[in-house]
Amino acid sequence: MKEIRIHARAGQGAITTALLLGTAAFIAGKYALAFPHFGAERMGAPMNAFVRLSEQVIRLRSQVYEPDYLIVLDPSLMRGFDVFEGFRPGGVAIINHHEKVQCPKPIQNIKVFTVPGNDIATEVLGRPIGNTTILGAFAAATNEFGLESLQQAILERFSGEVAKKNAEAARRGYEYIKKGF
Amino acid sequence: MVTELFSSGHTACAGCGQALGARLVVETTGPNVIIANATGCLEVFTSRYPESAWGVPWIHSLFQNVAAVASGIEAALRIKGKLDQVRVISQGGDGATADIGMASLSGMFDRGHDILYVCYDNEAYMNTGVQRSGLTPFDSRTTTSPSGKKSFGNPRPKKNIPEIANAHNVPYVATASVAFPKDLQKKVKKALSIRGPKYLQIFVPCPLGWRHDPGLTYEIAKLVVETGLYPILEYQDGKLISVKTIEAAKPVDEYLKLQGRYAHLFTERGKGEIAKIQAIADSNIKKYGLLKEGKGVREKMVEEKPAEEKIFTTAELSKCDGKDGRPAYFAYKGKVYDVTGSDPWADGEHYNMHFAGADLTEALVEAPHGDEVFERFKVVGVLKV
Amino acid sequence: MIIPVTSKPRTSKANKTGTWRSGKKPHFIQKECIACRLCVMVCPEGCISGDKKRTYISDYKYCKGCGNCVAVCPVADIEMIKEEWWRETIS
Amino acid sequence: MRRYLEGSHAVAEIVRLCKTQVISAYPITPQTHIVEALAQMVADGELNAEFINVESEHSAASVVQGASATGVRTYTATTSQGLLYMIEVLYSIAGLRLPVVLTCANRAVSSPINIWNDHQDSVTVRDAGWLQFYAENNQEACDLHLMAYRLAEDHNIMLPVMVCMDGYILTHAYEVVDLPEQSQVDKFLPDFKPVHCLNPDEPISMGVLMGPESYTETRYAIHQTMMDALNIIPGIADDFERVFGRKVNCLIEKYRLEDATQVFVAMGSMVGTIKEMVDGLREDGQKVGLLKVIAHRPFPKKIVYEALKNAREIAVLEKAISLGQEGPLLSDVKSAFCGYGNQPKISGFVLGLGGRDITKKSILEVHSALAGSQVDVKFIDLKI
Repeated sequence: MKEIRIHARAGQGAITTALLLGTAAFIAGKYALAFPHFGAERMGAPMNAFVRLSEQVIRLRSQVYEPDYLIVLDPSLMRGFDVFEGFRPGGVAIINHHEKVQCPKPIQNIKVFTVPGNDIATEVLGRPIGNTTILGAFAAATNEFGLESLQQAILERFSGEVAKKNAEAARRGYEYIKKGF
Repeated sequence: MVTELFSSGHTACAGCGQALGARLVVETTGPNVIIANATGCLEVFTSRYPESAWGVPWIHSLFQNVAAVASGIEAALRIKGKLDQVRVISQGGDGATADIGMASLSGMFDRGHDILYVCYDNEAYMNTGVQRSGLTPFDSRTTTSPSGKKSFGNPRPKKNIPEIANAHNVPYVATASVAFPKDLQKKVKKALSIRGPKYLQIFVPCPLGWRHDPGLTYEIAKLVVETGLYPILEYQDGKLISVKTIEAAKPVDEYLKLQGRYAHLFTERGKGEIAKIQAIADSNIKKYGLLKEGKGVREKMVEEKPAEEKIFTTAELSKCDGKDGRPAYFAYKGKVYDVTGSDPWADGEHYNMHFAGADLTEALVEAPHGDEVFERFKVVGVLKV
Repeated sequence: MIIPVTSKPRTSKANKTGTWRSGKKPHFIQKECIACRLCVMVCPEGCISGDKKRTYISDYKYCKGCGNCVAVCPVADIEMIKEEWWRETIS
Repeated sequence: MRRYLEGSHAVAEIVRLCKTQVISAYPITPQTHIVEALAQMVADGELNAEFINVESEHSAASVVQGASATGVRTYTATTSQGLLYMIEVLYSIAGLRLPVVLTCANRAVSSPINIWNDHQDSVTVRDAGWLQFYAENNQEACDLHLMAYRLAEDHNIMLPVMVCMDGYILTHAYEVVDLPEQSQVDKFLPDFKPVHCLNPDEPISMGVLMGPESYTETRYAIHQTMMDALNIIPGIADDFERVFGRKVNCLIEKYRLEDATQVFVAMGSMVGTIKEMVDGLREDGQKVGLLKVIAHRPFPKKIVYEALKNAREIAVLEKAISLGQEGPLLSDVKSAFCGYGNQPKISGFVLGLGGRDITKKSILEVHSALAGSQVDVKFIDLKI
């Protein structure tokens, strides 16, 4: 079983990100449990969402304290929070890069990928919402599911032009990792 | 005919105005109705297991949720496609309506359910032993608004539920009194002909709670109207369309003195209080134009006011039959009289024997009264023979 | 296990409330009656019946003796009379 | 069909498949996603139902009561304060033997206000005459709703059913759920045929006044029905398996109990986490097992006794407490042993209140406390 923790601010789509991630894994034939860190947070407050992926039915219901994978949607969160808390050795972190925020130095045995998700999103979607780009990068960096599964999940979740563009944003994130490293 | 929809053998007190009101309502609706009833006297005295006075499907759940239960019934009928055949009535006392059930009533109005809500207003919590409710009138004595050295009873006027109903933009709102059964039944009929939420508030004396002789129920229900204390009104789409006018307003003490709940006012100390109650009646009379000769709403509503000496043909007279809002005129010894708004002439029918729109000169021979009663009515013209 | 929690319609008729009267009952004189039906209308018990003039009666099995029929009668054709209730047949 | 969706939406899909005719609800977190989904289905014409927006939970329960009394299939959902606001209507619905189905998206009770999960709300209304089932996961939540309608409307039961699913933990969790086909649901759940209903052709009076001479019998009948339900449920669960090809537990579930000397007893979503820990402890050579209680009412006392009688130490884990006494489930489990000689050590643990996360560590804390002396109330993860 793999555990994923997503860091974002309320309103930045952490739940949608968790849902898309879980759906992509489901399409790829896995079991997935995605859930938000249930809160009464208003827009802008730091929050988490969690995903578990497994080949078997997932029974564990607690929050994720020792993630195998980290997704940081808003890098400004790293200024006051230790997003790496409990991070497992050998883990993979995908961080939505922002030039003004310096990424903490990777701890030993941890892979950190910074992806200019918002920049790519601005290019593709016309809006700096990097979630789907980051998920594309996640697929490439972890191999938990293929790009096709992710794109299918996106097409199920969104419709019309928005769906197509987000599928493209996912591809760009995927390519960014595959080609860059 | 002994009614089949509201049976004898119920356990209301002798002279119960609520039993009377409920019977009049259900006799008007006929059998194709489902009634939801709030907790209260009416529920208790009609449904002691294994008996029931009801001849129509009837349900009681709780005190404050009758309008919501009725909403569920209406929704069920709607989804079953039966709302065209079956009417829904939600009914309760003044406490269930104006106090504890106010929110659920408001919800029912707000959602636009096709339900007639009937409030039997006996002006206090009678089922629990005469405690004050939001519809208890000013200076009335109840067990929780007693009179005493520092009190004349209930310090507040009645909540104006008809106006609250109107504020919900419901299509029909009316008040009635059991002393005017034909008016009451006409309003039930009219309400049921209109789709959407309707509100009818009926004045129902309670001999036990008001401490009056059971035989005075009718008289008290009449006097409350004749004094102006309980305006009998009818609104459609928020507009006042009719008021029951009074010949000459009777002083309120005629009404108050019959009831023990006001006995504390008939003292030296209480005189000023009776004046305050008179002021409430006067204000009603003015506000709603209750006086027949006054500049009431009724006068405004009647579009074509016939000239004093208008000459009526038989055909013209026959059109003034008192039905469907038309004026009720009849002719007697050449004169045409206006009986519109008179309860014995509701719907243009007089005790099922005489009908407006005709020359009744011959028929008066049968009447129990002489022609002196005609002095009460206005002559609007003469009949051309 | 289902047991009845509902009542059948009109079953209150089993309850003979005429026993509640204490010494007075309405007497329908049947002389002046004009069949206006007001007595029928204002009876809280719904126990007054009749169809033509001078045919109206109260069903003493249920009549509680409130007297509102007397109050409403426009021709004073109903009066309250004393009754010796123990002589009345209730059924 | 296997689908990946939110627990709330999965339940809404089941309510749709059950062809519910009148739905009424008042919004309260975390119940909202269920009724929002249903409102959308009605708006889209996917569900031919009346969706009645009300001004309070009291009225929501009253609307479904009125509708159910008029002979249609009904649904409502709520939680926490909303459920408590409904209480008197809940009793009334059961008293009139109306087969209403309600989802409780379990949440803590004020004060202090807390919108997160525990079981205090539904446990508080356990005496109202409703059958009460607790779901471990969203698949079970779906299956229990199907069972709920079938059981409620069974003419040998005719009682309302409450399906309890943990707020957020299940309602807001996306997971894989196998949703049935319409044809399967139609086969399993026939049209609702009321025993009595409001109908001008047969004008009965419902909700009548009952005096000392007849009230007791109504309580007796409901209690007897609850006891009957314990025998009826397994048969209907067999039906369920025949139609849907999947087993459904409605009373209890035994997990690695065969030779277990130490047994956890719990309800709801924490069962999943405990199962993980049972496996872990078994790997360490500990003879532990788990009894999942699904039916809180009727409480399958005898079955619980049979399942637990060989245990030496029992830990009852609860997200609720009867303040001043102990966890209500602990009392129930203890009562199952009353009258038998071989009393195991039965201890009560209160945890996961107001959404406090139940982790593997919480379960380990319970397990290590089990070796000590018997306790009625031990708070786990307590920070005092």
